[in-house]
Amino acid sequence: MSSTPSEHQFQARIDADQRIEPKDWMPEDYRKTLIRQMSQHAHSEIVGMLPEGNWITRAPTLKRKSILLAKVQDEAGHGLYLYSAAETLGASRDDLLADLHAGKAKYSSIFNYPTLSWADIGAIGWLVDGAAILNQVPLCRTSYGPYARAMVRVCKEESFHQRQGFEIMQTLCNGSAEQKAMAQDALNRWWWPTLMMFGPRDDESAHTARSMQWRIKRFTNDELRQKFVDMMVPQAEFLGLTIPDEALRWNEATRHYDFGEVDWDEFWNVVQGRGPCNRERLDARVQAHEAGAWVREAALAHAAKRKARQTPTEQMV
Amino acid sequence: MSSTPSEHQFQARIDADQRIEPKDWMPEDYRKTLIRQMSQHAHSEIVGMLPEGNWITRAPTLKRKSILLAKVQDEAGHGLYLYSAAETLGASRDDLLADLHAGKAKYSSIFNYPTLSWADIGAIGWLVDGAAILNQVPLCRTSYGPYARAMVRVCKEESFHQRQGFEIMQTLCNGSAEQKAMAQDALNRWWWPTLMMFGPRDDESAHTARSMQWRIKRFTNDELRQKFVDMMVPQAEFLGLTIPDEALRWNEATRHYDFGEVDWDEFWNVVQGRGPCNRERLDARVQAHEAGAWVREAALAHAAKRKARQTPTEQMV
Amino acid sequence: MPTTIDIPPTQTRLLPYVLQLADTSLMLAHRLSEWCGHGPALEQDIALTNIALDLLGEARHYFQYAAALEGKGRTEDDLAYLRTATEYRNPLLVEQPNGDFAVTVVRQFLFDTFHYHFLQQLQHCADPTLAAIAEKSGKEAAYHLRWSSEWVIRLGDGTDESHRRIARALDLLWPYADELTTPTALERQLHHEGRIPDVQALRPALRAHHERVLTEATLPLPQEVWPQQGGKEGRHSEHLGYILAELQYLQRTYPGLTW
Amino acid sequence: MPTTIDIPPTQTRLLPYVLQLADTSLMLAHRLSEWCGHGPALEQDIALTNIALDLLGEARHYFQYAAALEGKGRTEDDLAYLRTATEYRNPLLVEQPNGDFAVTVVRQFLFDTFHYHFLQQLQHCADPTLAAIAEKSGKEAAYHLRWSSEWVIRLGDGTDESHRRIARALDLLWPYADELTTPTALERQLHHEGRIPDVQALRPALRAHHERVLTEATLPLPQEVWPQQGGKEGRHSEHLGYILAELQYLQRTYPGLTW
Repeated sequence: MSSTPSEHQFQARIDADQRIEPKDWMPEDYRKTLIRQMSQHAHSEIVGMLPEGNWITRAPTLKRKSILLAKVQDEAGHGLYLYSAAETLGASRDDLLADLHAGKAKYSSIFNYPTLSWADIGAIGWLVDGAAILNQVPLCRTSYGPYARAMVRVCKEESFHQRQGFEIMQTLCNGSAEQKAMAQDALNRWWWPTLMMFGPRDDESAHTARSMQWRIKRFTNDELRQKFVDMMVPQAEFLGLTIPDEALRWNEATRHYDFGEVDWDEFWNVVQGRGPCNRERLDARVQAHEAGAWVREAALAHAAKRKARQTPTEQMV
Repeated sequence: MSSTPSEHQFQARIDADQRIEPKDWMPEDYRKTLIRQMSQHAHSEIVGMLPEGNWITRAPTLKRKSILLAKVQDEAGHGLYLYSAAETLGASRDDLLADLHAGKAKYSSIFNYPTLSWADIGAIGWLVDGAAILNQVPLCRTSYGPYARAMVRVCKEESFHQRQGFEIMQTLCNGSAEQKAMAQDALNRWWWPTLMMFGPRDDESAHTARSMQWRIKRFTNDELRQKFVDMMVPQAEFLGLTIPDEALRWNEATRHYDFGEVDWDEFWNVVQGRGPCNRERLDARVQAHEAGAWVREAALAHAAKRKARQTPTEQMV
Repeated sequence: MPTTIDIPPTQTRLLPYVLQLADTSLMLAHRLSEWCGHGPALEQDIALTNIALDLLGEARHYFQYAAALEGKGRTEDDLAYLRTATEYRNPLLVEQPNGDFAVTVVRQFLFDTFHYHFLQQLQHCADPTLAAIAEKSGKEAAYHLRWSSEWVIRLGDGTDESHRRIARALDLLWPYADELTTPTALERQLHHEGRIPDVQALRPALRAHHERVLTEATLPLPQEVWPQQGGKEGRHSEHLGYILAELQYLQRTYPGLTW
Repeated sequence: MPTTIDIPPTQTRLLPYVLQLADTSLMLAHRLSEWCGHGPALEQDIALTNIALDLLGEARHYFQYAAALEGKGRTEDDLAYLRTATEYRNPLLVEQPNGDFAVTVVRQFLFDTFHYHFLQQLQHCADPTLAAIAEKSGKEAAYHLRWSSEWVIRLGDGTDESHRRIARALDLLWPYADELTTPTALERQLHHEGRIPDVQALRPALRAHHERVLTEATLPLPQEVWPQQGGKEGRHSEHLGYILAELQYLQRTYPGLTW
């Protein structure tokens, strides 16, 4: 496919690792892909508040309650950054939310799993944030400026979250037999869904090639998944936990861990809306949005009233 | 005030302890008074389901859960009997409920107090049902037939409830120090409100004289209150609990217990809607009624559809 | 997911299975009891509480039997109140929230259709205690099934609003129906030993009843969906934790006391 | 109701009072944290969580001080998690449910107006620990008060619907406002000993702020009502029991462990 001079120039800038900013020319597909990816990322942050938010009222100590509350608040903040970044490309937050609430937009399907114990909070910080970091660190060098800068802020906070999650797991593994069993049970339930966070296998992944060409994506799904496993195995050993994968073993030749096959049936079912909590997550977001409509309307109405009361001079400020 | 021949005959029947039945002539005031009293009684049963219902999900054993669920169900049944009895006088349940939900109808204000511990469930059975029984047993011989018969059924179940409440208190008083303290705390909070169940002092009670003449009421407020105190003091002593009344003492001359003055400010405030739970109780009933409107409409619509589908012959059955 | 290794016949304990039956009836009774004082009318308040009381009674029989089977001197309350979420073995359906009355009716309908047919079979099982519980509870389940089936019809063929609500309820809860008739490894093993019915074999009868009732209710039979499972194996929804926080509060706060 | 007997000055312990302050901030923080993920927009989610975090931090300072005052080697968590309902000493206002956003805003407004002015006074109290906590938290309370006051105005002078909702919220919660500035016997005694501010003396300042904000919000100042009281003396509403069932669940289920 031949490219126009603009496209050619655009690709050259990408290849030179230059940043693309909001006012720069960009192919329409690039804009669309970025809006889709950034909004999915934003939606993920927002929906991701729910499984963890589920344990705030039951956090077992004041310190943990505080940390968890701050973590979930950070996620709200990440959502804000990312919606704002998407808006630099001409998207509107309202439209993006409307798509989410209508079930038309995706979000990371890891959040469609239930948090069933306090250990899940540790597992999410340790595994899910761990996986998210692997996805996001490369994005700190992604081609689109606002996205890269948002990612820098997100990654800083997320590595803090991951350490806290690991610390929860560590405390449980050093605790009573019941606490250790709780930690192992959480790992058993979150391990495979976390591996699914890296998406389908490379040979089944539609967007990858072009996203990599545009430096929206810097590593393939399988590359990241492998990196994640390699990182996690020693950490699990350190904790004294067993990763629920009988096929897991060190491969001396490749210097990586071989691991079992993801249950792709489960993957596609969850992605397509049939996971354990898909409906609950979406309903919670829709409910919050609808229940809050009168609040948002009131804020607008009040702001308009205020403006109308200003003198013409004041209004010009 | 001179009475008509009908009124004279009516009073004669009352005086002879004859039952008045739905089809009998009765003064309009008698009908109105009965509707008011029976509906208040019915409302009390229904609203009374709420403070006790508040502890069903937290009942500490399967047996207690079972007993409490059955008790609250009995109260619903009592409400049904009493609304039905009121309907024999031409009232409609819907109108009576509308008055309740609009805040125009009264119900026993004891139910405007919160249940704060499991011991409250014992205290309610022991004290509140005990007081209710004192009010209700005489009503088994009240002049209006349907009311009297409803009262017979209610009293039978209520004495069972009272024994269960006492048994809860007994178990707590024979339990740990914390359980005993829980029981004493419940008594401290429920004692005076229970005494308020008997209504204002006789010299401040508007309806009493005529209700007694019509044998709708057979003992005065103060008579019943005194009877209740006399009954409860030995029971509290048996339990090892202290009634929260410093003025309580046996009067050898009168052969009754002298007791302190009810806080009539609190009494009138609660009766007039300013008790701890008035709003919550009414809101719960209104909410249930409104949330259930579509169900009741559907039941009617379905019944009508069913009837319309019957053949003319079937419809005549 | 690691699969459960088959347990040799001589070692399959009935205890976890009896707990599964107990938890199932307990959780549904608990959910129903939340309606007390909040029903659409007194008559339904009373009906829901009747069903709750029946199921609670059934649960108590199972718990008492389980305590005996366990043989450690524990009571029905120790078992009902002192386990943690992963140790409860009720299917996901019965822990779902009450929602509106239509959701409650559909949850009941799906459960009753299974429960009635299941108890009809359990009455013939070799274990005399289970057979006796099944016989008694089976009579109650027949009434429950009639009640919930009538209400599905009443709401499905009532008003537009009731039809919409119950269609939504069916859509919401249908993914939880399958678990009732999907045997776990334990259930397969116990059936293989001839000790409990084959729940999967109940499917044709259940389907026939569903179809008959839903047709009369003018409701479409829901399409095949990816079934939600795991409750019978201790993998619950987020709802159970909150149920247990209330249910267990007094026993946890004041351990070892008499109430 | 039996009245509390005045305790001679040498024996008035600061501990129950510090627990009262701790419980107050904890309960409100807990209620606010329930909004997490459910706010009307991300900005309000973040704002409510900010306030919750501030209050939780303040509560932790009081709890840590209380544990030190108690001198039994107990921790902030022992005090926060292991008491029973009658032992908590927060006023009724802060345990009321979140309701809709208007109810949450009004609850916050009534609390912040008191809290800010109270902390301004508490900064000067003789106890250096309390004074230090009050100084730090007073800065936060100033922000909270600005936030809640602005929202009262925004909702009161927004749309018809928001006006209706916030008027209803005011009506609902006004009966709980008085308790904040009604000293208990303990508070009277401690003030008499010169150790804590006179909360009743805050009333004119509170009233002035209420009037200013409500006027700008086009809301009527609520009429005098029979005040609901008792929380500071351990007589709570029915809501607290449910809050504690969730709050305490893990500590009760797994006593004495580290998390």
